[in-house]
Amino acid sequence: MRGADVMRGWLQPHRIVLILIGLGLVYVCVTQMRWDWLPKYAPMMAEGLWRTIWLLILSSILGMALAIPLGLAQAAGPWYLAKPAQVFCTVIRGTPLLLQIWLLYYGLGSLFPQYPWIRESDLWPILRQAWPYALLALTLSFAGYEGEVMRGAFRSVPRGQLEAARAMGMPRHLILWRIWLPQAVRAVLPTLGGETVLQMKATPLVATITVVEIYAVASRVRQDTFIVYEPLLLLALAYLALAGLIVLAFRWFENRGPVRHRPS
Amino acid sequence: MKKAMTAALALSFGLMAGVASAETVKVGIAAEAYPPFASQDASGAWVGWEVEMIGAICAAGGLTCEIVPVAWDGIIPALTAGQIDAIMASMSITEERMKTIDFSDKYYNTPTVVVGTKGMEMDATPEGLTGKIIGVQVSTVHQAYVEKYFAPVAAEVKTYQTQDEANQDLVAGRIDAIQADSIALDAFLATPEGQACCEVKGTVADDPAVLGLGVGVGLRKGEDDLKAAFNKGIAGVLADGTYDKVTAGYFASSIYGN
Amino acid sequence: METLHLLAYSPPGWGATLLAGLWNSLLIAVGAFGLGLILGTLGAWGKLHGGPVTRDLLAMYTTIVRAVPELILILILYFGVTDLVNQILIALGHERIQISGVAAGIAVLGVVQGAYATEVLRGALLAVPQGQVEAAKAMGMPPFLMARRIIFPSMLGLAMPGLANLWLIATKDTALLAVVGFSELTFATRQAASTTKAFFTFFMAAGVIYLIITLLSGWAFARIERWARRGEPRNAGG
Amino acid sequence: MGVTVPRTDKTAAEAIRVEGLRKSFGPHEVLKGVDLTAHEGDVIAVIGGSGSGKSTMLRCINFLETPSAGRIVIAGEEVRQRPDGGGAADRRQIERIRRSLGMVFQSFNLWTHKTVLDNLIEVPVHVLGVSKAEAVERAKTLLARVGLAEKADSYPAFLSGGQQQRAAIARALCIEPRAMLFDEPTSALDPELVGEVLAVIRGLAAEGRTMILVTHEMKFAREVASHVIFLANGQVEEQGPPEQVFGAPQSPRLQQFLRSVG
Repeated sequence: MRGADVMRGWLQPHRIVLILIGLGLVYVCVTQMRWDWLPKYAPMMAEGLWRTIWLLILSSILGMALAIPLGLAQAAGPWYLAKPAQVFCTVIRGTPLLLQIWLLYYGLGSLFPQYPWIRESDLWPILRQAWPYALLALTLSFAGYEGEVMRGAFRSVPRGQLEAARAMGMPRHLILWRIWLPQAVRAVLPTLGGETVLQMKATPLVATITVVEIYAVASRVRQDTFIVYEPLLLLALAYLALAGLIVLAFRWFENRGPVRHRPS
Repeated sequence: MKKAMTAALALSFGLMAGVASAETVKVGIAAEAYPPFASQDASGAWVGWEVEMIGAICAAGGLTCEIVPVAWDGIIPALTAGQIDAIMASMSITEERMKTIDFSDKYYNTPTVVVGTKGMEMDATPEGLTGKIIGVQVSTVHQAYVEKYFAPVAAEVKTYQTQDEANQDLVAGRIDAIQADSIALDAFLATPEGQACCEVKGTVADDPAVLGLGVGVGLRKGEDDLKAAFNKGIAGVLADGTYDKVTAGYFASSIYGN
Repeated sequence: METLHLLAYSPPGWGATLLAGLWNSLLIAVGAFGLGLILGTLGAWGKLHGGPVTRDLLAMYTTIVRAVPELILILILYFGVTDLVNQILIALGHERIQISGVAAGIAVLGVVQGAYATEVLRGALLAVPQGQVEAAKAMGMPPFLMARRIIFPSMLGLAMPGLANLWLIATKDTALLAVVGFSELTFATRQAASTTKAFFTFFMAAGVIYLIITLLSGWAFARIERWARRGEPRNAGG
Repeated sequence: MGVTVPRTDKTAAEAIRVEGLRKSFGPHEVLKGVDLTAHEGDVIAVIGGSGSGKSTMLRCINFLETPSAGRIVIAGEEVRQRPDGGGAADRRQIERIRRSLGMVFQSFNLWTHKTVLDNLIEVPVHVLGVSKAEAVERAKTLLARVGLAEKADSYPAFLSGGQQQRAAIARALCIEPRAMLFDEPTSALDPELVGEVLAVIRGLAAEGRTMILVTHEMKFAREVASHVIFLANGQVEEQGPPEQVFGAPQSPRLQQFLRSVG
């Protein structure tokens, strides 16, 4: 569907009614609810949104970088690599992220007093902040889920293609780099957008360890002003927009890749 | 399938309709531990000065009370939404909160102190806390106070869901100082961790507009009968000596304040 | 570790408290999963056979719920729905009702589960070979009987991996209720950890409990799937 | 359009009558007015190239496809249709009529989650209200007849294509239909498995069962049919007794078709 077709699809009578109802609801929300707090907190919200975005991007990229060796180890590695990778993925996927975050932040934190040298090390200015733990927890979580996905992707590449490369005398690392990995990555690309949306949905949990991202700012508004629904609604809208952007970005990215001819 | 749906609906309504009899007052306390006022022991039972005081005040006010733990972060919305009928969670009576909810008379009032890492140069003034990282529990009078007086000069103000978490980060060394109620911090300083790491740096200058007029029972606006009953209960426990008896079990001197 | 005795069943050990939290978690997970299945069945049916308005509304439901973090939905529904129910009751001249934490948790997570279940079941319904349905139709089976005896059993095997995943999400999402102060396993763990300062011991213990649930349910779902697919030749698993 | 075939017993009651059947998929009209009458005991073979509409015609008889226009009369009872052409008007009527027609599909369509025996007793027990013992006994007799007695407890996927199709025929027989509809029953089979299925159908024809058989097996059609209909372009191009249709085809289309299938 393109252009006029899209418009016609959208402008069926019931859609128009639904859109009008939606606009009515928006109007009621804007006029009947309290938004007077917005100017005061808008800069904080923008800052929080930015923190959410970079946490999401950085943890997704780092997590994916970790997921590739995790998937490869499980798909083709010797048992002493495959087994730990499998255990890692199982543990990450089998426990709540909230618990992992708290374990990293408060669990590790409770060790600091016992080992005073930690506080004297050069890393202390970073270790004393909250965001490294948030980033670490989100990265490990993404790596755990995507490691499992990559395992399937590596296995899905037809054996024959790898045999063809071997038969032509390609060295192992070259086969991995030029044949296996590109195909595995291409196989996961269509699902990666959805996985990134899931990762985005996990980011507000880091607010529980004092990282001030957008969810924390909205909570702050609620706590300061006792206005409950307005900040939450705005927050939901922000995440919806972010999810939409992620999906669009991946679609654009996918369309730019080589054209694939899939059966049926 | 139809049968299964009916059963599920009946079940969910059954659960929801744990309709409390009209006389039972749901007293909300913060679900997060706030020793020595309210915390859970190993068996999951709620203990502490405030928990005992809830029982005493309700008895003296002729109320049947039930304790309901609610996240501190959402305790006022929980009250206005009707999930609870009263808040007794060391909540200070402030102008800001009075806009949304009502309060009974105060039932305790204690000074506010700053506790910091041992050996670190500081006091409880803006000058003394310049360049420091300060931790404070979220949506408390202490947060409001720190934001007003210390935030402009501090390196950073971090907010925590619970006082315990702020204490924990002070022990871990991630923050330099915390500001809170003196009683709560005394209890923390009495623990081995607190003793090892930290000390009282001073009492902050009072600002009743921010720090409030003591701790009262939070109530929905317009529920004057309930308010009267709580006031009667508070007056009752003060008059008949119950208040002092309970307090003696926890503290060296009265915490009613002036 | 010298703090292991804190895990003992009776005080000073916190074992009983943790198990009570676990019980709450499981109760909510089971309830939410069940509610999600009901909503998902209705949703999938509506998406496939409903009118244009139903389909649009369902599309909005699944899109919004799957794009907004569960934590925010929990807060909105936890405060909002309770408030709404009570306002309606008061407007109708009834008393306020108390919505228990368990009921609210089930309702909230069930709505989230319902959105995902809608997609899982819709996909499975679409994947049921048309011939299976036609054969039943050609023999004059009434629709409801056909749904129960032919369509549902043949979609079960197809839906199983998705449903297993949903169940695991349900068990782990119960941890989010800790943020609204509901005493499930993660919250009980934090309570115990902050009181005793044995953070590592308790978080590790909770992790192990969650892991056991995951592994056990993985095993159970694999068995159910094998049973549901008993009619299919064993093609290499995976 | 009278059917005048020596082997057809015109005095027998009408089993199936199709009148002016039309069917469109979107702008594409697949059937452009087809008439067909089957009397009790008739074996009507429907032949034609792919896309000629023969399967669609068969599926319209029991309303697996909704006709765009035309009447369907089964044993003297007309299927009531919705005035807007949206299908059968009375769900109970069409369900009852479907139960009098045993349909055999090209791709067998056995229910994969049930054993062969359970496939056979499903409708008798759960729709017709036959006692389970009685249904099992009857199913076993039918399975023995199609040579699958020992496969009763197997799941369909573990059977060969020929065995699956024989089981599917037995399943259709289980509801004791007045007539059988075969939709290319052998075209999904490997060549060496075709014979066993045709043998079963041949046996049914010999019993004097009423059947409509859409098929590609010309030799078989010539052998068992009492009447042959050649469909082309959604219309009946030529029809008559098998000797006439195969032996002396009149229309150039039929001549070309018979040459091509050789």
